[in-house]
Amino acid sequence: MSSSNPQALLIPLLLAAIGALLFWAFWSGLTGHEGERLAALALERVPESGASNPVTSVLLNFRAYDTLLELAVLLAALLGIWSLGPAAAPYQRASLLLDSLVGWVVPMLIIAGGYLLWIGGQAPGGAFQAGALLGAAGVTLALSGRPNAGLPGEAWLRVLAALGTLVFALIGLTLMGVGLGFLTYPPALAKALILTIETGATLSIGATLAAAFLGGRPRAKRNAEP
Amino acid sequence: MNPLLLGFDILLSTTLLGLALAALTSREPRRGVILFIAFGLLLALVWARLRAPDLALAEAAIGAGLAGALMLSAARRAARRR
Amino acid sequence: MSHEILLTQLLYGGAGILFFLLGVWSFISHEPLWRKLIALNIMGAGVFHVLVAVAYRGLDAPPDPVPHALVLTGIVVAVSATALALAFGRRLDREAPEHTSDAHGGVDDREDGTHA
Amino acid sequence: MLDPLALAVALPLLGALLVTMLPGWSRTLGMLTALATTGVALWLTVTVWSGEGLRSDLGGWGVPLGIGLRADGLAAALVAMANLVALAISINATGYFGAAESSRKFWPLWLLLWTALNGLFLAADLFNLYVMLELLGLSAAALGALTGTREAAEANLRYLLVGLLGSMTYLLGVALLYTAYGVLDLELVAEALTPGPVAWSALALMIGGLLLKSALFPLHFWLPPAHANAPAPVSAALSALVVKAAVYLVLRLWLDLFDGIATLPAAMLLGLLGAGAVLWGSWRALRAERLKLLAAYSTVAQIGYLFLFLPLLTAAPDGDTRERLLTALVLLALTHGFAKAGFFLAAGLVQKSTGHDRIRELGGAAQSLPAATFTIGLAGVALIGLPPSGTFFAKWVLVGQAIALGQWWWALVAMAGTLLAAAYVFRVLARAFNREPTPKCFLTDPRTEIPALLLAALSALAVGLAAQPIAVLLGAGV
Repeated sequence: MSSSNPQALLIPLLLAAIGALLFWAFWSGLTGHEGERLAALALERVPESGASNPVTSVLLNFRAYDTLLELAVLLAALLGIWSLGPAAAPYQRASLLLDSLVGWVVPMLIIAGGYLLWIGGQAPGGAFQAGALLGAAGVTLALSGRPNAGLPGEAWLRVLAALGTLVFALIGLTLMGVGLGFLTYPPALAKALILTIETGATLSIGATLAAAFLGGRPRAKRNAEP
Repeated sequence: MNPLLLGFDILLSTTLLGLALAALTSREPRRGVILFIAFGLLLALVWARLRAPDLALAEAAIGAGLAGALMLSAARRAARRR
Repeated sequence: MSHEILLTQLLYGGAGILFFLLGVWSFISHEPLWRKLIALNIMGAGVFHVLVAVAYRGLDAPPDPVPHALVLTGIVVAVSATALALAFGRRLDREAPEHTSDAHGGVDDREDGTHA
Repeated sequence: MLDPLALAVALPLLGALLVTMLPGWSRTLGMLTALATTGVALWLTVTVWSGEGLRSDLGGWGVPLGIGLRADGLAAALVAMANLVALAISINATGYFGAAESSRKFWPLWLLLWTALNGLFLAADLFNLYVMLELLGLSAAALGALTGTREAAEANLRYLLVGLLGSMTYLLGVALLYTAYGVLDLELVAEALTPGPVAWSALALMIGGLLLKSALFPLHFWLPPAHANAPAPVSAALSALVVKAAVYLVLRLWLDLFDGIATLPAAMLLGLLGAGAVLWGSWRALRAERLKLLAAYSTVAQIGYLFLFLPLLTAAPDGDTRERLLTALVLLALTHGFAKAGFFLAAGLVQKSTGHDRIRELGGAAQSLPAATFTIGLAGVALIGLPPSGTFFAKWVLVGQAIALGQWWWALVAMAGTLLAAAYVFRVLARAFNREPTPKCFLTDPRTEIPALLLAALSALAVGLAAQPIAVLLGAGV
């Protein structure tokens, strides 16, 4: 052992051995010619899903349940962040020049987000990308010195953060109530339902990401009582 | 077999690998995070080449952009403490 | 499946496995939080890279949308976890040993201090 | 057309969202959600118990395109236990957190954790399990840090990071399976899976990732500080339910997905780690200075017992022996769930009323807190495995089958663990009972004591006697 710490040598060796096994497994998995089943089926049934972008079909129809819970994960992270203490100190107010630049960038990001949300049904884009752009708009505002990143006070922020998941879950439960089954969209309504869910999700994702960037409970003095 | 495309693929993969290694071995927080963001952006480019434009958008905006911004503000604090 | 597609999948998928392993190594061997988070994110990127490579069906055929949806979900989950871990880090920084004066700032509900 | 499977996940989620939006109403809305969810869970269990297993295809696409939920006997048994314990914890939390600021933080995260638990037990899709694992890990870490102390934040950050490492590893296993078989439904992958590099790597990655989350010795290092520093109701949930969910998944994958792939030597290795957990966890529990730390180390040991069953299950021929072993395993998991939750709730009360939980200074707790002490005693009966607790029957089967299958060494481990458990439980009780005057009033804080006492009584008395119905449940819907 020339190294001062035998672990420093042992771990890379062990990982290399695991890596060799994984490469072998990956190669034999790829050449096993069984990997086509779900792919072909998913592509074939895209027209029935209410969205012509296959990824949106999978995300918001075939595997909508995963997406619902993924929004719950995002919410859990935000609630956890809030429970750990107040937001970090706000950034310094940007200079006048930068500030006017921010005044341009933020509306552009919001418009681009709206566009991505709308186009997501047919082309690359959708709720997550659109929400990320809204979140980026919030981050830009926070970086230029707005302590709330353009977000509302705590009471409304809570509503905004939970809204997307709530709309999603309520649509799922309503469909179960009318006898179709949880998250089973009737084909005629699929397109409208997906767009509704995506709109709510975009707003929530954007607000959650921006609030997560602030990194703590909103400092606003507004009353949080509903 | 298209040798030009293959060369492009190998070039992209080795650059990605280099960025990953640099980000993982950097001892300086801000440098490490910036390398990580560069890694994420290049990864988005690779995914666009692999016909996954949805993912390229998401990775650039969320994986590199937002996660990067989050870690940068943490790195700023870590650097200030040192 | 043509050899060209298989080669591309192997190249990129193999790179993904490599990112995963490098991430694991870095996660185990480095203590600072920011290094662990970069390691976890690169591990995640490695797994996603494998899935994107598997979904690839050549330049002329549409790729498999299912792994793409999984990766999109994974990206959002990863950023959520990163944000939460950083908030933990900030919480610990706030009470770093050198600032003992505000050691209890923001601690408003100690276990034994709950109200009826 | 109500679907109990979807409702068991959707109701707590809906509750979490409402509580997030209306924090002022969190206690009322939270309790209503807890009652409704438990009701659905019991309905689900009774349905499975009385006949067929449940299965539903969300989105109506069917497998492999959509995601399925299913409940067989094993899932239903754990759902019933988890929801009863969660209800008791909720009642306790209404008193523990009161209407204070911390109550607003607790309820939404707690209901999200509950969503993840039910989702995990009922999931039938490998990727959906990943999402559930992350939801569980994030909400559990955030809840564990609610005490606001530095130790809690540190311990739970480590728990969060270790959990993320585990779930990423699990996900790579899923990616490999998808590469080879192109489906994600558990049953479909299980049908297609053949021995080979893919199966072995996926087994190692998925089980390895989950072992990290189930804190199997020597990967348990994160558990004691995280569980001992959390608020008492959260400690109860973490020890009784969250770790158990990871163990359940190991079992589910081992028996359903990797049946025929997982070999006896691999099972022996896990059994050996389980034996290490039993001995090391019990020993550390005996040496612990604080009541909650004792309980946390005792969890490490009890998780170990569950893994002792794996080599026996793998070696046992299909049929009667296997069913008996599985029943015993579930009995042990259920008993520990009830007992440890009751123990932690009682320990929380001791800590709240005496201001500390140092075992050395517990003197006279029996006089000031008779119901809490009685709870700890009853839970102790279950942890040791005295009759008629479920643990007694489970260990009986474990010892008997270990000898019958020629793996007698597990029997020695179980016996040594039992002796150590007796020692650490009596150490607490001896301290608690060392003062003379008789108590004036049995109950001091009914909202904590009644749920805790009921849980402990269930663990010590009812679960063991219910072995027969549990066996029927496990046989149902397979």
